[in-house]
Amino acid sequence: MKINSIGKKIAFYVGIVAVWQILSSANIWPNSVFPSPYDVGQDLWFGAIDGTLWIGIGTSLWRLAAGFTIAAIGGIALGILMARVKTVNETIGSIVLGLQSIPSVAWAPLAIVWFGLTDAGIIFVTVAGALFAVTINTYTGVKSINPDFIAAAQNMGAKGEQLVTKVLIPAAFPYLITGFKQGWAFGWRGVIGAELLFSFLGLGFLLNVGRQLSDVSQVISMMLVIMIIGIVIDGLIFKRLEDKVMARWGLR
Amino acid sequence: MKINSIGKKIAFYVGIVAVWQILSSANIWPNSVFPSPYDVGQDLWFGAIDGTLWIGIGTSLWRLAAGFTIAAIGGIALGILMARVKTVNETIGSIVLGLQSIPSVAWAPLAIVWFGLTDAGIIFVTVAGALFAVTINTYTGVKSINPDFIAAAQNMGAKGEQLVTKVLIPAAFPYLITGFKQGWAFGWRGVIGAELLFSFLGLGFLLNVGRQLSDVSQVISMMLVIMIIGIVIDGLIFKRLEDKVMARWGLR
Amino acid sequence: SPSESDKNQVRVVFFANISHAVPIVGIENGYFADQLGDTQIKTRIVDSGPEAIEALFANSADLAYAGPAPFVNGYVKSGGQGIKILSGAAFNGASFVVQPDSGIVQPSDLAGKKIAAPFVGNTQDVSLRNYLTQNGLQSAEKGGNVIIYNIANAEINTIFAKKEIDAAWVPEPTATMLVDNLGGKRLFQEQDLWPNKKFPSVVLIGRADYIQKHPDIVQKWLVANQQAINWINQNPDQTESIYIKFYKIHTGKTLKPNIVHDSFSNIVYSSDIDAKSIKIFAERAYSLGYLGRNGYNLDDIYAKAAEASPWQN
Amino acid sequence: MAKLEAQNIVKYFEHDGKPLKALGGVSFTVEDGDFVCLVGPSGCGKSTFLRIAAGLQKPDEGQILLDNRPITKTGPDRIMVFQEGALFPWLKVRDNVEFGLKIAGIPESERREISDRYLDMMQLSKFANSYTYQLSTGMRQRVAIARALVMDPEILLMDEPFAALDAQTRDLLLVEMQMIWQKTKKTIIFVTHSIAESTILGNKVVVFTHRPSTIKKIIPIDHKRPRLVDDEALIPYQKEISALLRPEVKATEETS
Amino acid sequence: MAKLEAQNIVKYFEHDGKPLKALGGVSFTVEDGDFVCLVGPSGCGKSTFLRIAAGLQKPDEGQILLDNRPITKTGPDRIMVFQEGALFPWLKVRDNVEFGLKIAGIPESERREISDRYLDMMQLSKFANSYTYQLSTGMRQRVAIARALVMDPEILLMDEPFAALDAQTRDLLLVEMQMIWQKTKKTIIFVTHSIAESTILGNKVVVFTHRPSTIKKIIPIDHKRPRLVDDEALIPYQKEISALLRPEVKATEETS
Ligand SMILES: Nc1ncnc2c1ncn2[C@@H]1O[C@H](COP(=O)(O)OP(=O)(O)OP(=O)(O)O)[C@@H](O)[C@H]1O
Ligand SMILES: Nc1ncnc2c1ncn2[C@@H]1O[C@H](COP(=O)(O)OP(=O)(O)OP(=O)(O)O)[C@@H](O)[C@H]1O
Ligand SMILES: [Mg+2]
Ligand SMILES: [Mg+2]
Repeated sequence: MKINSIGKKIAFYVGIVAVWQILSSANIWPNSVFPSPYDVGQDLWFGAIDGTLWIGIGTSLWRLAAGFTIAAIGGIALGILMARVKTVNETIGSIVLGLQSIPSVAWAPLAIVWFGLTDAGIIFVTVAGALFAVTINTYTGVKSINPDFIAAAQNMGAKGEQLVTKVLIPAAFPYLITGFKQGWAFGWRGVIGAELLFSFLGLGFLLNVGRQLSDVSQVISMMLVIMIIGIVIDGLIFKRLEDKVMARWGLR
Repeated sequence: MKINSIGKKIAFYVGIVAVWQILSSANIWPNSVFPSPYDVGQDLWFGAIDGTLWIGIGTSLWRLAAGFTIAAIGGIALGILMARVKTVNETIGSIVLGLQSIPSVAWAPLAIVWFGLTDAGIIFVTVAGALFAVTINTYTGVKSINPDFIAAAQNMGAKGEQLVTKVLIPAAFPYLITGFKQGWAFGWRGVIGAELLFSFLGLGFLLNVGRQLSDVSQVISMMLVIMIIGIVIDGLIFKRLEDKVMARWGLR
Repeated sequence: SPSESDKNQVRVVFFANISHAVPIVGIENGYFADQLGDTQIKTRIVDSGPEAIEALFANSADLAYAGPAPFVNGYVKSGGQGIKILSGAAFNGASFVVQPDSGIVQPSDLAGKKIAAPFVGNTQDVSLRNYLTQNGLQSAEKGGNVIIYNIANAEINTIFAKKEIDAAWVPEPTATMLVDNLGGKRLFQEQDLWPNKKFPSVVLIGRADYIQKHPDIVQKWLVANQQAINWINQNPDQTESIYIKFYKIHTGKTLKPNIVHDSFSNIVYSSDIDAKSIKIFAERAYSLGYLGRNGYNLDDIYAKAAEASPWQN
Repeated sequence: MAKLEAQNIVKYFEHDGKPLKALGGVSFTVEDGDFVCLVGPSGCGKSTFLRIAAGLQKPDEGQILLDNRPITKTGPDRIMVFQEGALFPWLKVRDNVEFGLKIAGIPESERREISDRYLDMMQLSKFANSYTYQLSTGMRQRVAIARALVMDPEILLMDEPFAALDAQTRDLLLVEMQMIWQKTKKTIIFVTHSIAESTILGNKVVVFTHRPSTIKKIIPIDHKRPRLVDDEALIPYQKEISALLRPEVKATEETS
Repeated sequence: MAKLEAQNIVKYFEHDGKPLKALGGVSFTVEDGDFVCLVGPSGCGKSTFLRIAAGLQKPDEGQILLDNRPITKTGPDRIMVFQEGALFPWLKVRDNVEFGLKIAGIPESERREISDRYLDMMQLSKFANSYTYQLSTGMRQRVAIARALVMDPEILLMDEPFAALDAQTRDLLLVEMQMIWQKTKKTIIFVTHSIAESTILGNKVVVFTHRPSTIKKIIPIDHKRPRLVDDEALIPYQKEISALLRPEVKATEETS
């Protein structure tokens, strides 16, 4: 990136904050509807000091991690089964597509009934959000494997578990990563949505607290935190993983 | 599809419903936690008869349509600007990626403060969900246009609005469709999530009613409706559009 | 929208709790309609104080019956400009109910427990959190070991039944339902913790600009409000049956008369405004961090109409 | 009469942050009705020159005069045929051919008449309603030429239009191209990497040096038309161009 | 001694819902240590035959006997070299070569010794730690052959392994292939579409008819080795095969 472009970016962000501050100082809208960046910053600062912010982040991230891990493992297993066993695809496969089109928050009411107001319930919603994206991409990935790869591996004696771990999964890996990326995005939506509805710790809960206290600066500060976590996870984890795999496959 | 495969599918669905009915008849879990398919069917039937179901579907779909239309138009405009004007990309572009990683339900509290408990608030959440997916895909699409296409069009006299409508948009169309598909999925999640939180008409509201009345069969019946609408929109509208464009471009 | 508030109408929100008998009876007996004449009355039932405040802020409602804690919160958040208090409506009617087998007999037993209260910033929520702090406990989101669930009363009922929570700080009739239907133990009534065994639980509040624009409508409403209070105090039995009917229509569920009776007897209906207690709620909310960190002032909480009200003591 | 006059065209590009001088002062004149072929080592800047002439890029120094006025922007008086054709895949063959006419606001019936004529000339009438992916490479290239001709430009700028064609199709188009030129009397600037092609088509062959490029020599080809691929009379010209190019190609290999 | 004996192999495929008879009863015998080349018109079923021999597909009728026992499944005694190599892009060259050994559970040090030997034989030692995309096509094909050889199969099944190579590399590998065969004494079945290749490599050339294919003729090539590309002594064989194939290719064109 050129200096010029970094400069532009900094100028732009400074400009946004400045315009925001000016707009809110102008009192066109009441502070309760349109807080100033100073208010938002203060809210973040207090949250950081009294620990609520860190506890909230930690709770949400642990739920995301747990849900995503289950979804990734389950999604890969289900996707491979669908791709390799015709009957599974013709039966479960058709529901997976349907389930994928259910917004993850829509699972929250059911999760509350089935799991109560527990971490398990929120993790269930996260899994419901992430699972099918991983499944569908794994399925596509395994289906797109050059059949010669599989034939060659079988010819060299690979079967069963070895075929899965040494050929199917690595061969479908570029697709798996797409699935992970989509899955994490949906899972993250699931965590926040479930926390909003369960109102049981986490960033979504803090957002809800802001809402219930009509505290817009808390709402905005939590949105900023959620956004930054999103950018960091996407950029640091998934983007890197993708770049690495793409480089190894010679696609970049 | 072969008869055999259709048969399998039918057998599978009948089997699922049967197992479900047997499980719920066995009374392992109370009916309030695990309703029978009969209960769910009855709930749907009553909803259909007294009209709440149709009103709910209509309301949610109208909000989706309004939000999606705004997001599509805005996203295309923003995406094209980002792709063609360097300064826009270096400034707004970097926020768009961040905003995309905010779950759409997280916008709901803000929307309530800003727009009140109105359709506008829910549509705002829908737009927030769908807009950035359309924007990012449009951007990628316009960036991927063969530069010779643009040079040739300019050489033949195209400029300004004609260049956008006659070249940039059609040339980026395969990407636009991906953007629409992602955007609609996120938008649909936004509608349902916002309705759950606003508790103001629509399918998400009916889901919330089921939740608050601890009426699991209503919850499940609404999830079925949400899922079916998802499948239908995805399969009938976007899949067809995609197939058509792909065929025209000779990609299939 | 501005055009909404110009119309000849009044939009009122309240809860389906029995402590909201005043608006329920006032509407059922036609007091409001009689007073307001051709002014249209639109009512909406909400679940919680925060939702009521949200509705006022969003200009989706003009008047609201809500607890003093949400009122104070809304008042401070709007810089003392958005909403005003018009009248009292009810006192008392909240209890701390514990699971019989939870072993909770004193405050220190609450460590590590799961407790429900309706919605953050709601009157019971403020009382519960204040109670915890005073007894040296801290909630989980602040790093403590007491988990607080802020959820709707109906859901509290459900998860109490499933024994997912150990205790609940809830208004009537939920409190009595937990006791009578689910075998919960009423550890204490909230009024036991207050001086004079009395605290305000429902007040009538309104949007400041609506009150200013329609002093006549507000004045008439206050008259009908008092009529309803008087009638309730004179006809407790009929009030109970009106409430049962209302509850059935609104939620589809039938309440047992004895529950309604027990709940009802825990509540005092009065238009008094207990300024001192409202200040206490404000102090508690502030120390919980609900009112920001930059101080607050309650100098201007009364509407002009309320000050002029003949029922003001 | 000088139709087009390149005056000391210099063009830099940036590579890895360093400037690369692609054109180092290119000057030559194209007369009205000329068929000029440009040849030169790969990467010497032939395409760049065409783009500058089309007004799609700006030179860093110098200018190109068109009818004695400097070129400042692109426009349909100088239509470029791109190496890959640059046909629009979302349009049918006819709509591709009519694209520029539509932009110019010409009414449908007139558009149709014009496109019919050129589709016919290119023997594409049967494929007017096909999409471009349904055509073979040779057919696509003919669509691109038709699309350029309908614009009735004063100058045709063609960038290796035959490079992707199989030998058979190319030989056919080499003859057709000469007939079009003779019929329409257009001024044509034609880039090619095939020396044979340049001698068959051009009445002048302009030889570029390696980067930073200048004009090494301009060779007039005086020979009857239509010239065929195996025309022995062209061999001396081809040998001369070959000899001129050899050191340039070698220099290119050494520097890159 | 018959190493492999194909007995009346018939194979159908489905196309547009209709059955297509690809192999119409293929029978021939491969002796131990034979280098058999299969030639035939495109689409006649040569690859299909190889896959059936590898146990990767099942015939609809007939059977192939390996050491007098019918083949029922795939296995590392018959290693196939695929036309595109089918190297695993997620593994380095060495790991590709060692893949089958790893599957067989051979310990690392031993694996390394074996792979070193074959990488050396294929002149790939320097590239052991490269990924396959970093290799040229010819190098990739040599990795594929090394990967097959490390398995020490009784039979090598090679499906047009040289088709994608440039002439220079191919000529080199043609010689190497003969040396490998002579050194290792393996039985090789080698599919090619190049008649020259088949006569250079094979000690027998099996000519397939068009679909549904049978064996038209088996031609023994008795000639000293190594045979080179321009070996004139092979020309009569090539002419004979050419003559045998011509009507078959024509028939294929007419039916498809
Ligand atoms: N947009 C660009 N950005 C950077 N460098 C460029 C650009 N366009 C061309 N160049 C450089 O300018 C030089 C000339 O390029 P140009 O495409 O004009 O060559 P050419 O003579 O057409 O070559 P060829 O015969 O291979 O098509 C090359 O070194 C190329 O790398
Ligand atoms: N998996 C398959 N499904 C359907 N048809 C197939 C399949 N595999 C092969 N075929 C058909 O069987 C016939 C023989 O194919 P095969 O690949 O064996 O031919 P081949 O002799 O190797 O041809 P080529 O020389 O072109 O590689 C072809 O007509 C092909 O279309
Ligand atoms: Mg070029
Ligand atoms: Mg083959």
